[in-house]
Amino acid sequence: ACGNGESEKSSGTKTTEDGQEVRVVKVAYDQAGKPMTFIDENGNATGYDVEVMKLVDELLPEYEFEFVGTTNDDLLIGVEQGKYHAGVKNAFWTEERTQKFIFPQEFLGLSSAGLVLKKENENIKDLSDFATAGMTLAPIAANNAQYTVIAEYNDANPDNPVKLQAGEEFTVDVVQWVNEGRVDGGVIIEGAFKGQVLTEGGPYYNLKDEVVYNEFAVIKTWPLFNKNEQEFADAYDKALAELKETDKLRELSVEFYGRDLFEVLDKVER
Amino acid sequence: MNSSFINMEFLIDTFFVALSGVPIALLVTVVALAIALPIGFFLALTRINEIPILNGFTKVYVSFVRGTPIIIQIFVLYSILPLVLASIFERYNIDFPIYEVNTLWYAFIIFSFNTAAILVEVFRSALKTVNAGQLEAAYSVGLTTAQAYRRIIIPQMLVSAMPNLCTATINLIKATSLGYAISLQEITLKAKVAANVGYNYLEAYIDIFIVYLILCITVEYLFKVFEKRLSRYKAVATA
Amino acid sequence: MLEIQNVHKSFGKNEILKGVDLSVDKGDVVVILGPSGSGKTTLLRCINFLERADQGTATLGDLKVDLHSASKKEVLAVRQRSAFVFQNYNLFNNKTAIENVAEGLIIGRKIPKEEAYKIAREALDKVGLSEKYDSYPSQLSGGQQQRVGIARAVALNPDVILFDEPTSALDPELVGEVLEVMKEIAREGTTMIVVTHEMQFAKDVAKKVIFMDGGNIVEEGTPHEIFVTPKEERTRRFLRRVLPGEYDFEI
Amino acid sequence: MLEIQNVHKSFGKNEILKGVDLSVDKGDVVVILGPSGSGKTTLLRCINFLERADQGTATLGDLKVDLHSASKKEVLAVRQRSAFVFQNYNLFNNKTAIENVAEGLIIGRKIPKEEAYKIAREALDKVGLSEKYDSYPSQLSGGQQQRVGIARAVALNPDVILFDEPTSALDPELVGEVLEVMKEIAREGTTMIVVTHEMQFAKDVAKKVIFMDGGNIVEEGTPHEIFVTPKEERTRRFLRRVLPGEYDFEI
Amino acid sequence: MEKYFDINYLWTALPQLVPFLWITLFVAALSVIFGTLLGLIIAVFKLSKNRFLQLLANSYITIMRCTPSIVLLFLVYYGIPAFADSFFGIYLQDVHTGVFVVITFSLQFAAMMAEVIRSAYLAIDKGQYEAAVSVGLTPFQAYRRIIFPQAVVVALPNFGNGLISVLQEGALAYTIGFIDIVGKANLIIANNYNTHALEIYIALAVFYWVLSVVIAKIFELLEKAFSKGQRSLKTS
Ligand SMILES: Nc1ncnc2c1ncn2[C@@H]1O[C@H](COP(=O)(O)OP(=O)(O)OP(=O)(O)O)[C@@H](O)[C@H]1O
Ligand SMILES: Nc1ncnc2c1ncn2[C@@H]1O[C@H](COP(=O)(O)OP(=O)(O)OP(=O)(O)O)[C@@H](O)[C@H]1O
Ligand SMILES: [Mg+2]
Ligand SMILES: [Mg+2]
Repeated sequence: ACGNGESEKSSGTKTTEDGQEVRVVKVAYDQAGKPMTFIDENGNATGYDVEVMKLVDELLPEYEFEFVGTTNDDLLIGVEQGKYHAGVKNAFWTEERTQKFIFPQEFLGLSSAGLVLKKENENIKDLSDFATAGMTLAPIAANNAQYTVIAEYNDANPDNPVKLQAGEEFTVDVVQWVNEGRVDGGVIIEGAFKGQVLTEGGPYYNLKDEVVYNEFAVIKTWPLFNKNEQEFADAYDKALAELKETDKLRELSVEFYGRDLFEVLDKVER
Repeated sequence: MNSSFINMEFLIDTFFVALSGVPIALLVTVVALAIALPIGFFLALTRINEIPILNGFTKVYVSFVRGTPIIIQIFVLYSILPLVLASIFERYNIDFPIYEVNTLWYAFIIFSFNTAAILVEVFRSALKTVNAGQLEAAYSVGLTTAQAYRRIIIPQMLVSAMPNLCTATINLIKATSLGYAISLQEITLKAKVAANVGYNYLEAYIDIFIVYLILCITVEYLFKVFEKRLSRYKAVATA
Repeated sequence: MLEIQNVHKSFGKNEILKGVDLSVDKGDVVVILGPSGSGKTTLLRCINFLERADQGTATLGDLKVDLHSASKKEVLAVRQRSAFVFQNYNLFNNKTAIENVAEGLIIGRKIPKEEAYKIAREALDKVGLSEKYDSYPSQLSGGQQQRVGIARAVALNPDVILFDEPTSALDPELVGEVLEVMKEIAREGTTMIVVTHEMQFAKDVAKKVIFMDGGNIVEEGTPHEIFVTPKEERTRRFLRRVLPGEYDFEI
Repeated sequence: MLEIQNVHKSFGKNEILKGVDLSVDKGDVVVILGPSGSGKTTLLRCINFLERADQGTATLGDLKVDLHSASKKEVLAVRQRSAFVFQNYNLFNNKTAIENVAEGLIIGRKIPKEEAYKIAREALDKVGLSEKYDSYPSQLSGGQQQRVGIARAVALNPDVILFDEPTSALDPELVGEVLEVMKEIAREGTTMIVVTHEMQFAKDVAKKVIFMDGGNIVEEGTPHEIFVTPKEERTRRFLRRVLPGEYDFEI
Repeated sequence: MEKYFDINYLWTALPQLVPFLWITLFVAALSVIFGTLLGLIIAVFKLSKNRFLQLLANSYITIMRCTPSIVLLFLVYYGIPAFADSFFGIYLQDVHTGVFVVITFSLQFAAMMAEVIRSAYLAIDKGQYEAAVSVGLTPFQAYRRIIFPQAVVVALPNFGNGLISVLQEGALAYTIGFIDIVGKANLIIANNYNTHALEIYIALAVFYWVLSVVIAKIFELLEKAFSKGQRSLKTS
């Protein structure tokens, strides 16, 4: 089962002991996306998205996944250009992205996005509250889907927009910025918030009584496939459908996000 | 594989987006230069005249700036500045809304910090090219040190500093492309945000490339014109 | 007019001037001779505070200063009453000939601009550069540059002009024009101290010739005394080397 | 020995040499005089192919070459039979005195290293620099540097040595030592063409003196003919300026 | 600020960063080698009498001088493979990121070196060449034995500065996912959920600073060793 000529030259094939042809595919992941995708202390790829893809790999004997760590920018361009066959980076679905990538049928997981706020601003529950209060938001890297989510909110609410700024992820330490008052709030993924603030020994465990996390959305996340990888995407769909029959995804959700997000699946909008 | 190599329409549209970042890039450049020029010159004098403590401080400062990548200077200063300022303001009970300041101000500080150190070296080497005899001649006709510097030394020093000043300015303009890291609304960030909508990164970078090329070549040209005017006294008799 | 007493100057451990005395009367020309390194330049520079002497005094008319510890004001006063002509001209490269001459008048002496330019033009005319008011130093020959240097000194109308080998950086053919200008100025009664190797000039113009060696004044006297009847062996040895076959000393 | 014919050379539109002829016999010393810009340096440089003449021939012993169109091989041949002593010495800054002298022997002439060093030592001894074999140019005085320059030329044992104002960059006191060395070499019978302003040297050593002006040879003759009984007004005018009050021409 | 600044992050980062220092150095070394070779060619072009070659060299230098490293890096990293694919059908997507990093900084270093080499060459007095040919050396021998050794000494300090600057520009390689010392630092930060970046950056700054001081020192010593002939009496 090989792709078209285009992708053939870009991927090797291997033969296993029992004589079956195995296609080696490159799956890129954002190496700085803890806890969705990251490199652990031993230099191995891990995180919710990566672990799910590992399970998918197990279910697809005709494929062998090679995980390639890279940056956000490079992942998007690389998957688009065909350098990588697929990529995971806690990606949200957006209209523009469907032009460039194949989104499969089955989503990969769920992600709780929320606002980090000072304790005293606990009452800000969602983006419109935030915008109404005229608060400032920590910059978000332009290629991060969180940026798109806010941008879409602004497009939908032109009369009450959130002040949105693009930035560089490495320079923005959201929790600290909120705590020291450099900004009023920041967008964060629940897993990251828990890892930083709520986990004993986390870097900002000392701030657990100063800042709060207010979820404003639970969003489906997707792997991105190169436009020529329809066949690969179909295989993924088959495997993921199988996985969703089991509790494995829920277990991974608890492991990495500290919470089984599938419980709120029926409230998820996108 | 993407069917066409380059999306022309996007390339053209985004060119103007990138262009709209030019005023900010130039503003940061001009302000940073305006702050760095006098500081750099003053510190260069402390180096040349080997003024005890300042000389040592300047050496360390210059060595740090020249020894570390500017992106890391940006990272470090951007993280540390508000903390330091906040604690200073706190100590002296100054009620200054430090966190409401525009990123632009951070950019001014960061790039001035960097450029001043570069200019120390530019001015130092330029001052060395002015013959000591010029100062002596000025003394001998009864000028004071300040008068001699203002009327004789600095005008000549500037001429030999010009090429290096030009390089420093161009490097500064280029360095503002790293302003994206501190959310500065300059050329690179604007183009990148535009690119993000449809993932047209290659086109965006080509646009950024062209904008910088135009910008820097213009600046180079202006410097050349200015240098020519400054150095008219070097013209040879036959010219 | 100018009297220098007991000038000492060391660079590091080298004592370059070992107590030099010197006096010049108004309108006189004194020529200083001596081998390279004997301290001639250093002496002139100490008088004009381009170097700080370690010890010594200078009396310039009614102004008496300590060459070691003079205040800023005293230094400026001495400089405004004296002028220096440098071996390598040291014209202000960024100023035209006339601006070079006027600079000290306008900025140093606070003379109004028009008047300063008038004086500057006269000085340049005197050294034969009426055509070159607006030329930059780089557009002038060495001889012309040095003449501007002399005009710059003369325009200040100083009590004394110090010349440090004013012709030694010039092509042989250009030496004549500069010496000519210097003779002219001497004739007008300007007090001058001149370090030079131009013996003919010394013979023609000097009232007194001083021979220095090793930081001391070895011998001084009229040109005849020094060139024809030198008393010291060191002086003779020096002259023999500099003027081979030209002089037969009377022994 | 060396015969130069009809050398023409222009820089851009300026014709600097307008057909110069010159001949030197073996063992003779020819001194070239002339005002600045008259083309003296250019003439020497054309002979050694440091400039390409526009026209002209040179005959060096049995070797006859066209100064305009000589081949690379001919150029090398001329250079290996001649040597040049530069006004500002042009010693190889990255080599010691002895290496400077040996370089041309080892690399240019392919002489074995030990022998080359032996010759180099002898040449340096001859110019009085036995103590300075291993000094770099920057560690030598101007006079010493120029003596190394002369040793470098002499060591090549060339048919002719070309000197371009070899003493004019030196302090007056150092001039003597270099002229002394040059006289010594002349006495040994080396063929020399010397551009210089040192009249005493010309009088003492030259077999023939040539006066150039404006790209032409104006007058040539024995030192007596040129210095005492010059025929041309131009020559006289020049000598009067360079030797003021020293000569009374017989008119 | 003590509240945020936790020096432990800095200490734990240091040993993790050290192994990646070699990658940074390796990339710089390769860029210097290729860049110097290319720079030599461009310098020769610029010094040549051929107008077209001069124009070529000048344009190259201007373009490199005017392009921010980060832009050049992206253009090389995405542009070359896309270009090769679209126009020549050559597939370059599997080429290691490091190769593009080296290409980028070689291109940039070459522009710097072209000027360094050119000015070093011009700094050598023409008289040195003339003296060499006048004692019978061929032009090639004159260049090799007299001009080149002296030009190297003149170029040395600027070469050192160029080396330090290429090392620093290299810090941007992280933006295309290259894991050198900066890339590793960013991974450490990511593993801390993007917190306590300051401590890690300070660790990085220390590495670079020490490195550049060491390099500057080495070049100072080299210069001294090489310039034995140039030393003036006064300073010895
Ligand atoms: N700034 C200085 N630092 C150290 N030594 C100096 C300095 N200036 C002069 N000297 C030394 O002082 C000595 C005398 O120098 P000076 O220039 O006065 O001599 P000079 O008689 O003018 O000689 P010349 O005829 O060569 O000009 C020399 O040995 C010189 O090296
Ligand atoms: N490379 C060159 N390009 C253009 N003009 C030149 C060049 N070399 C010499 N000249 C000109 O040629 C003329 C003769 O120069 P040359 O050096 O031969 O004179 P010279 O007789 O040696 O004078 P001097 O006594 O000053 O050394 C001068 O006017 C000079 O400007
Ligand atoms: Mg002197
Ligand atoms: Mg000449």
